[in-house]
Amino acid sequence: MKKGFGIWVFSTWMMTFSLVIPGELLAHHGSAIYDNGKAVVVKGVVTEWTWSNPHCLLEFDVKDAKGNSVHWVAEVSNPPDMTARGWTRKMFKPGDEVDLTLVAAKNGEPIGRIVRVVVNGKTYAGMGAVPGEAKQ
Amino acid sequence: MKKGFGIWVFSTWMMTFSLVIPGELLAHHGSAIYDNGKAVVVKGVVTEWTWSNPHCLLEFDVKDAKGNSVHWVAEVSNPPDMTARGWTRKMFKPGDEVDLTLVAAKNGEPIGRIVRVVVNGKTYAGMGAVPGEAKQ
Amino acid sequence: MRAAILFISTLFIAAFIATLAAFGQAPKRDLTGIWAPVNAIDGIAPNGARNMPADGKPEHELPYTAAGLAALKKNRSSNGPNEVAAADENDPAHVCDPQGFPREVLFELRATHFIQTPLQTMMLFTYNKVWRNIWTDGRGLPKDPDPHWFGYSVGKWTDDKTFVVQTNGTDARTWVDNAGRPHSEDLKMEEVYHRLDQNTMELTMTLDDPTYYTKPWVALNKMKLKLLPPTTEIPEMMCSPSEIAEYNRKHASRGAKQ
Amino acid sequence: MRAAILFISTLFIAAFIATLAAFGQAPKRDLTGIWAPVNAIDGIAPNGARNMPADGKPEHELPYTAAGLAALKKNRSSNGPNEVAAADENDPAHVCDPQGFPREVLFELRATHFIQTPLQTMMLFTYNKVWRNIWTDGRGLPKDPDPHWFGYSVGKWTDDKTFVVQTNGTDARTWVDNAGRPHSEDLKMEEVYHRLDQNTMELTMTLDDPTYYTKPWVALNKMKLKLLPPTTEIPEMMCSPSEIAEYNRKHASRGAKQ
Repeated sequence: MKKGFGIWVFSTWMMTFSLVIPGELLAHHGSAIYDNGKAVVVKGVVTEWTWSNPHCLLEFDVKDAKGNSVHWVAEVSNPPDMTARGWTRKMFKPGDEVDLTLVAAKNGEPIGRIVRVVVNGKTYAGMGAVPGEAKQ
Repeated sequence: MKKGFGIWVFSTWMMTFSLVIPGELLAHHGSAIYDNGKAVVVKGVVTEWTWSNPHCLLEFDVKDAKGNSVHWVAEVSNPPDMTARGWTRKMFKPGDEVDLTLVAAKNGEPIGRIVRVVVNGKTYAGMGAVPGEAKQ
Repeated sequence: MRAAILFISTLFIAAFIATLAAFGQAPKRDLTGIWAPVNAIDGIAPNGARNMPADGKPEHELPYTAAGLAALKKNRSSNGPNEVAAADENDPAHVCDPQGFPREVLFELRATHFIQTPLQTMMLFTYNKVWRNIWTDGRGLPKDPDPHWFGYSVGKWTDDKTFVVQTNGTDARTWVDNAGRPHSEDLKMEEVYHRLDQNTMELTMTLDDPTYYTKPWVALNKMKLKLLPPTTEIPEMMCSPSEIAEYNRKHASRGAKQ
Repeated sequence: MRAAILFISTLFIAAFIATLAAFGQAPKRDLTGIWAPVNAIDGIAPNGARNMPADGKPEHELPYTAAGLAALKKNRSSNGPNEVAAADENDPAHVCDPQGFPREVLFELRATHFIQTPLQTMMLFTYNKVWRNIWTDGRGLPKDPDPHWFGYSVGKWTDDKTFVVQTNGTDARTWVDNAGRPHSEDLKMEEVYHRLDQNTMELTMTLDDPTYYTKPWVALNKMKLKLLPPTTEIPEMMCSPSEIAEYNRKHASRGAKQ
């Protein structure tokens, strides 16, 4: 992670086993780019929600302590898979405040994969398990 | 046409009407790039035959008077349409001598669309009518 | 004895079917089989919807709204009177985005296999080997559909020979036809498949998109389709971006050079 | 009177069907309906053929010939133990070339609609909304087929519950599975669909490609499929190069930066 983003990071390294659970790995693309052992927790404001193949993308701005804004792009799986988890094309709109748990890119770019999101008081499961949490 | 290719050109301009006959225009792409009023007749030696969408491509070398070789690439329609005209995936092989009637690119590049081809003693109809000939 | 009865019954049924076919009687409420346009070029329609080709004739001018005209101008086709060179066009089907609906019917409508189940009619198209589902269980169209490349379709028989399909929920990124006519997400369509006899049917297709067009317009007007033998091999004709890249590299891009 | 007889007959038939269903009796020589893997991940199979995943275990090592091993090394997958970042892979399906066969079954096998006509069995897949034709009129495989993305398939019932499909003529540009296993044009395949009861069948699939593999190998071993309700809406899931370009621009390409 680049320093200075001011995002709230709960950094729990899982050393003993991979957390990519086969039954949850529904994506076309693998997870090679992600640091899968570390949960990244941020609050953001939605700018765009793309309900599309190959992977849906949520874009949002995260403010750091100095008030600087960082633009994030985070993926989940494709619309049919996310529909099966209760997600919809209209669940986010620009301006929505979201609480996100992500895994983020190893190289420090502000991109990630959503593991869990809370929007308008509702919690949605994204992709994979939250690093550091027991699987439910 | 670039000069010096030494190809045999029978240049018959049709001024009064377009020769792109709708019933024959089966291609995905239009004919904007071609000089459709002029028949280009060449002898060539096949280097490659690509039986593929969107358009099949025949590549061949044409020798000019000085023995210089020009590499041509000429298209017809897609495999299903050409199958209906008796063409096949194996009708040309590298080294085959071919007699071709083409329309060629306005910009002088050695690319074209095959109107008629003779290979191994057999004549095949390509795309469109031969400029200057009455429609049969 | 039972075998003999079965044999004779089968003969009678076969004779009955043969008689029907000989007199050109169409089966009732049945489109089952492989159909293709009688005139191949009607289905291929390089210059746009057969009944309204983009040929520059005033009677084929579509009733665009201002928004429709603006959308039209963004679409650069390599066919029709305003065609551009292949390398300059922006046809989404030429990068192998799904043609979607209605373009799958208004462009490259080749041999199409109709299959009926108790709940739906399926159309299996030649181009891109794609299938389309038309529900026939009495449901209506969705009120606020998510857009999909092929929209959402429901159909019903209005008489023994006439199958009427309604479609909405299409994706505005697709072109209506090969001439680049645009449509919005508000597009609704009606297809009427009218079977004339055993071997022939007619397709009429009307587009109603109040956002882009001031009134409905008829894209196909009684276009004739013929029944092909049930053993017809539908050729494989699939869009492949890597094949198109090769074609563009070797050919199309060179034709566009100045 | 006739109406009464018709009504009672219909009741009896309905009762008979209900009884069959209650006892889980499978209809004979019939796969009609919408089927999906019991375990969704078996069909999605990101790490390659379910019975032989590319997980690095020695028992899942495939019996490559030297030519097969050379072909394997050219395929850079973004899944499996040797996965590369999304921007570095060369998966033909990720540029939306057709997945073709057998990959359409060995990767992204989701709800699949089986329909039988008198001459063929059709499989209508979720992924790319693509259909596949299996001739069941007794013909054999072609001797010297032109390669096609989906090959050429013929099927027959070996008993009332077992449908066996043979396929050849596939296109060597396609990957066998999502792990990038290669195949040559010599690949022949056998699929065995064995119906266990009304709601369940098993699929076993064997690949035989003597050019790339020293012996046949079993890609699916009795993978269980379940029958879904006939009103199941198969979701639209189509590969779109322009959507992928957007995804790569916004996301995948940035993940690959060093």
